[in-house]
Amino acid sequence: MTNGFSSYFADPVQWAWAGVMFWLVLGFAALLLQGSQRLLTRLVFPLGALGALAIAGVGVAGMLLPVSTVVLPIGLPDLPFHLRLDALSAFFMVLLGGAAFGITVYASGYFRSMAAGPLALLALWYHLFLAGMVTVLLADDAYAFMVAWEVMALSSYFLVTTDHKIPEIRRAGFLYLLIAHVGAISLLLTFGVLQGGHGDYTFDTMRLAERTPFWASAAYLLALFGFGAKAGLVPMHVWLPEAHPAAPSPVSALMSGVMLKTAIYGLLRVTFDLLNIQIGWWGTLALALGLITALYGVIFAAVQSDMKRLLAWSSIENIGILLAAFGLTLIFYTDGKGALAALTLTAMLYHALNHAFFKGLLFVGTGSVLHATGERNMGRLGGLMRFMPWTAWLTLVGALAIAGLPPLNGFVSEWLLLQAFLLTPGLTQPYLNMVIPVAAAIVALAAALAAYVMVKFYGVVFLGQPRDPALHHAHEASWPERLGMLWLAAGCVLLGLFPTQVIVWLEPVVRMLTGQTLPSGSSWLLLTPVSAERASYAPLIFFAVVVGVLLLTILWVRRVYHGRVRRSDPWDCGYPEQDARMQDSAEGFGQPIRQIFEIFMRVERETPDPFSRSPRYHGASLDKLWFILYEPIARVAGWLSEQAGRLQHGRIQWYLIYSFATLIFLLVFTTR
Amino acid sequence: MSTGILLQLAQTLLAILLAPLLMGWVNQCRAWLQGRSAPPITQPYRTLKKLFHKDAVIAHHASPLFRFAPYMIFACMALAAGIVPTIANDLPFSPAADVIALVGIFALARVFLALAAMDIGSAFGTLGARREMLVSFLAEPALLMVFFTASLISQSTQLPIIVQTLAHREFAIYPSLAFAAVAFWMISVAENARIPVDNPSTHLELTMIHEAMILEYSARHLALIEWAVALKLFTYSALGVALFLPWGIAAQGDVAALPLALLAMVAKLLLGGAVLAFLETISAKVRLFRAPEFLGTAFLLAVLGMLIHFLLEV
Amino acid sequence: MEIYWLLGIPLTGGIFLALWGCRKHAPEINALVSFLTLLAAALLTHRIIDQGPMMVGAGWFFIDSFNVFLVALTAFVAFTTALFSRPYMRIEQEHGKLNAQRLRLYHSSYQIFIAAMLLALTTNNMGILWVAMEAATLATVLLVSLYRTPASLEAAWKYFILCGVGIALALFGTILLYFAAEKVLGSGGTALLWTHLNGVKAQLEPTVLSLAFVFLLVGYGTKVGLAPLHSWLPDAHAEGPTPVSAVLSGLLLNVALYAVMRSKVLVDGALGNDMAGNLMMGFGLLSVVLAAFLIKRQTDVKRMFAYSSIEHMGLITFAFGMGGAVANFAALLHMTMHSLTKSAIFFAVGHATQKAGTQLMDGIRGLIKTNPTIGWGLMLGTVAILGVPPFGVFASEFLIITTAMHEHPWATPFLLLALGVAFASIFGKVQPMVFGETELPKLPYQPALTPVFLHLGLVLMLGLFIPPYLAAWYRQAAQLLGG
Amino acid sequence: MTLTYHLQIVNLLAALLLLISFAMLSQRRIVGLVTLFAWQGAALALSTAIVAWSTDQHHLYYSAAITLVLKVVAMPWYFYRLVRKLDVNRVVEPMINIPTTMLIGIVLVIFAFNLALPISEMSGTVTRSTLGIALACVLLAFLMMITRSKAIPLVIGFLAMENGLFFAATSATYGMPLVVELGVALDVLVGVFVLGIFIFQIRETFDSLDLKHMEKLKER
Repeated sequence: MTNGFSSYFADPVQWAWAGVMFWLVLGFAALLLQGSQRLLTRLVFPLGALGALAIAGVGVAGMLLPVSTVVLPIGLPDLPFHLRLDALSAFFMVLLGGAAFGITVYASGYFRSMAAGPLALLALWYHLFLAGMVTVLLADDAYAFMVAWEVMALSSYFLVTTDHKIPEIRRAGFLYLLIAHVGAISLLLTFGVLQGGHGDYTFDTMRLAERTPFWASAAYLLALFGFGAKAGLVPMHVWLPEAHPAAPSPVSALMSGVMLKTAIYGLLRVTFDLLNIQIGWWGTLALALGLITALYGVIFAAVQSDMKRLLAWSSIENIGILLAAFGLTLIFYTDGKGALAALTLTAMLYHALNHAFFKGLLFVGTGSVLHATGERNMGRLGGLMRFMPWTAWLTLVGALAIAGLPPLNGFVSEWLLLQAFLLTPGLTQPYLNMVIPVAAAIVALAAALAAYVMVKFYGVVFLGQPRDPALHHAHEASWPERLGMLWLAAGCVLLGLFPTQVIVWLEPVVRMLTGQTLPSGSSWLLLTPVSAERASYAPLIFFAVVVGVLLLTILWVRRVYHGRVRRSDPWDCGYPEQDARMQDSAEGFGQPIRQIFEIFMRVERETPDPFSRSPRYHGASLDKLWFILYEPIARVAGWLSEQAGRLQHGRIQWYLIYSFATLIFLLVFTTR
Repeated sequence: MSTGILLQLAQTLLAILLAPLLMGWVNQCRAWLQGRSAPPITQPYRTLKKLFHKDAVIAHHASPLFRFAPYMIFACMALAAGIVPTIANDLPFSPAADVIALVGIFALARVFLALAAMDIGSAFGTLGARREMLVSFLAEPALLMVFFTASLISQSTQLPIIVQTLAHREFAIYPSLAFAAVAFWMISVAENARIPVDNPSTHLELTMIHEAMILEYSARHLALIEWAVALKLFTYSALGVALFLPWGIAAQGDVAALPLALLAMVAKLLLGGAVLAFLETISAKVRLFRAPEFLGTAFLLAVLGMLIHFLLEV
Repeated sequence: MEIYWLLGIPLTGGIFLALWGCRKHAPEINALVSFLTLLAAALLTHRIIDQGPMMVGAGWFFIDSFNVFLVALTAFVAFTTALFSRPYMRIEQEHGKLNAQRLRLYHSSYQIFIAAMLLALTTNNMGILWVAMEAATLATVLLVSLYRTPASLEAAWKYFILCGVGIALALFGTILLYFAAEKVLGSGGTALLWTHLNGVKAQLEPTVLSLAFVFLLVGYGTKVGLAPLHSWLPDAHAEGPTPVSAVLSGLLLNVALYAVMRSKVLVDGALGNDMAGNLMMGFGLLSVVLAAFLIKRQTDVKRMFAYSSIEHMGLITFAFGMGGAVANFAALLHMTMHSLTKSAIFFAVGHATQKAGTQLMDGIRGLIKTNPTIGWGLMLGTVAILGVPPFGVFASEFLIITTAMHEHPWATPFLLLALGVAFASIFGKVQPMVFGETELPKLPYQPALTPVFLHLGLVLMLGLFIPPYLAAWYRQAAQLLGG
Repeated sequence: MTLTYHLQIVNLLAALLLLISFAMLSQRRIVGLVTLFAWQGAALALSTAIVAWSTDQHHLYYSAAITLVLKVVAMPWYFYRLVRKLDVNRVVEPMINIPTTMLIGIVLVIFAFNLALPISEMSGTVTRSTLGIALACVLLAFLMMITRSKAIPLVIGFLAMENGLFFAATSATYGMPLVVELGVALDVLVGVFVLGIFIFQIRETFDSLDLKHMEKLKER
């Protein structure tokens, strides 16, 4: 308590910390409310949602107000927790709060079917998770950062393993925590490089420290590895498609929508804020990794048949796009093109914000489907649009947004990013000029494939005929769930329609990191990141015109058309016994992609022979990296431990020989 | 400004009204080339009229999305037609959406069509949707690359400015545009479901792509979609014209040049339609799994165009 | 004054229990004695914090902040272990694994063991230090072989021989130390007093001291369980009764390391180079890596955690080897955290194995279902020992690793590798024990889990907040060690 | 110049100790080992006494006495009893054959001398070269422990090592402080008792003293 209670709660950072404390208290209160399921769902989670809203509000304030810091009375003796709220943290807090509000409101409806005991525990971890993420954003010294970082990982692990009776889920959780921990150690090493020695771990001293390019690069690479492991960067991505689907849907939404962004935040923080120099090849590396990740993710998303797994892979794709944007920013920045760096960074932040909303929306949407049908495998879903229209239409918004279609938000960030790519001729290194158009092509390809994936996802799950008779009893989501989805969908639409305002609002962050801002748009309507004649986009007009034409057409058709409608069976190609199971399955929809990109996968297919009485088809496209990277590592470790095991031989004479040899060796070694 | 808005409306309406005519013209050329007696050039209008008078037949479990989609698609195409400069070059609306947005519009329409196709849940709709998306995920980035080449030359992604640069600056030869042009041709063939990727006049379920998607549509919905298809063809042609032979288009505020520009436009479109018909007649439809190769080539050509631009023109 | 209480109480307690220990209330007496010891330790600690380092009993005892903190820790863990062993050993007796005689032996040697450790910590005489260490070894040998099963006998035998040999080498080291000292301090009693040696360490003969340190390191290092001298440790920890495993892992290793550090201070002073530090870093790294890979192939839960003790001791030794204020601080912190956490884990494991009737991990499943408190105790303890915040073990690992990265980057790949492997192995084995389904019935009795959560609570607290006086205390100690 | 005589005698005894260590290394029978051990103790006690007399350090007399009682009388007697009781007095084949062991032993002795040389140079005591011998004895005993696979020889090796240490303590540095020596002696005593208990337990559990039965605890 450096500044006594009197001046507490004066700055935004202290409000933010108050929010964190509120969540912590709420979590432990939930533990006490074990008895009453009603209170948990109807009181605790709504309160948590309010907390999220408050955090978002604080973030908005923090973007405008000057940087504020506070030193907490907890932490290590020489190193109490330092918290700091600057524009960057504030932005990510808005992202977190905004998405978490919708998701938590949704959760308050989603968890009503859960027993009180486990639910109380879940509520504890849930709010710890939220608190941890906010603290990561606020931390201003390495220790606080790492503590928050690992609390986040640990609580999310316990959330992932909520349903720990199922071995696959246990395996997923284990893989998740393991990779998270290895990443965390590498972050420790990063801070070890960054620290000024003599145990001063505050970010302030790190900012001031001078470093040689070698050590700066070491820190950057370690950070890239550490944060990449958390963000699901190829090849550290293997945990993500396992862990995200395993968690309860709201948690999946939080993890995909928000938690991954904390890794992006960390990367920005270390690279642009803590490191005193940046080097060009860092950007190229990040760009390359990002593009690989994006393509890899979207390809695998296209061949999934489990809907949550599909979304998880698509998260990997989006992380890839974010990292590519990050790399491009770095390239521009180190090349002295501040303005272009600002543009790219804007695109990146914008995309991060968008992804939080639409990925959250999609995951909670699948959650409702899961509740209504108890089915995650798309091969047994279908036609849900007629049974749960709310979920269906709201999810449609998310699907269109993530597919990058105008006038929704996904398109805006992609548009900005492509604009940035178009500006690369300004660069000085010629080889980059050559390479980057190809990069743009890959981004475009990934975006187009995302559309493919989303058509598959939405079409198979919500459209067509129910592939399983049980689906006819699917029920609509409860009203808090709808409310949550509505919030997220509204976010997608508004972020899509008012980019100019959002970008102006983003300025402090961009200025803080790149020292420059975009030329402020000539009009509030027209989005002109560079200049009016260079490029412009006005989603509002766009939207207005589409709607206008739409209405005109409808009116006109009403006028000229009599409007008689007959219902009948669909065209069956002269083959009357067509039933719902003859629709294209999820595997079928992914098949062309699988055929084109087979090199990335190990395909396991089990096709029935034409005469079998009970024909069954099984197909899976597995991640090849797992087999060519991770299994060898495991094998080597196993071999090493076997060798180590031989030392523990069991015969005492051998042990005596060890001591003897050690003694002799040391004697020889020291007396020389 | 007011003239601008007038022009904008005029152009858009013109496009909407003339689009079926272009379709008819292409069909007629094809008929001639194949030695058939051609249907009248206004046949498409008749078809539309007929369709508008039929009763709509809709599958039992069609969802609202199915009935909503045709309007959406039509609206998107109208919007696209509004962006592409045909006769005049100053369109007050064009700042609202540049070439990237244009690609976005096409994608929007496509996604709605695919979703509508999957909505019925008959085996064919989904099949068509899948094939359509397969074609598009290669065609779309390729198209984007073509636009990038053009906009790298003209330092802008605004169509009017691109056209202005290409048409009214001093004449220069851009080798990159040659590649882009070939790529664009292949893309537009694919996007408009023409031979060799798809056959607009087939009704053999197993080979068709576009037709499979609209199999369930009838009457007004079908009419709107057909019209939208015609509009799409028109827009693509106009795009090709605007990008690769823009000369003769009226410059900003130059109202006097409009009639000439109109003539030039009509001439170019007639020519383009004839060429399209010719190429369709001499080539055969490829197997479906050749389509990705075809489009991959287009994609590579487009990227190559960009690289060429960096090599030779920077 | 307190010092005599501190040593006297457990000693008399031990003798008393040896004579009348077969009574019904022996466990309670045991706990009571430990509690009194704790009181004495508290008083002593209070005194030291007040008045700073001091000599007691004509210089026979020397207490500074370094050893007083270990004294407090030892007394505390000894007390909680006694609390834990009260129900635990009862149940063992009911299961017929022990009879009253053995229980008597257990209690008395437990107290004597504690007394020996406290003596080793507080004495000022390097010779007495050696004697006390040997005594502690002897006492624990009896404890390890308590069950008289072939396995426990074998373990105890190896323990005795290996540690006996090791400690003999340590004696040789002590003799060499004396040999070097008497030329400066003259022969007679004072020449082995650490305080005197510390006063004149600069004048001591370097060659002799380097030789002496080798012997002391190998000798006491055997008891610390540094690879490759660790071979006895997993057997002894796995086969003894669980309370004994807890105190062995939690306390005895610390005391041995304490002896090493006392010698290191002298040697550093005499040599003026960091030969000692380098040796310790080498041993530490080797232990960490070797232990990590050995953990991977364990099937017996206690054995696994024994190896994890080796790993952590290696980490601490490495940190001490690096030296410097931060590293020493971290090492001391890690000592504390490791003792508390590891003993807590052993408590939980003890109940789990008792319930499952086996120490094989395949036999232990779904603790969270059969007994949530044990399950969460084990899970949280494991998470803590693996160095996941907000638990205190992370605090010290944080300092150690970051310092290592800054001072000796070459070492960090090994640390990264070892910690990663250890995490994968331990967590991968513990998770199915805690989570998942099981057919095992619920626990018939209420386990004594207060110690577990007491320890974990402390570890959690120290991870987030270290009280100022405690911190000051650590700092003083770190400085004594040449920070 | 009487001192030199003492010096010579002590050196002689030191050589004797070394000789006995070698003998132990080569001794196959357990009883023989015990006898040799007793002789070693005797030599040790004698040398201690002489050092005490020559440099009149009185407390060394006590140490000498303790040594005499413990290592010449008590323990050998105890071991004889044990061997008779358990009837394990047969030929014990060491794991490495004798000649090899001897060779290694010689190498060790040379090593020990080289190690001790610089130190004994600076030694202020009358008996300067003994440190090397003590070290040699320790290492030889260690070697013997390594080569024997039975329980009792192992223990005797252990005690022989202790002898070496004690010799170093007395002759190289005129004895440690009395308290320490008492403590050491006490520990040795207790240790031997514990060992006795052990050996009985091992005997009754494995009904053999062959350590080959005690290799169950290992990584498999």
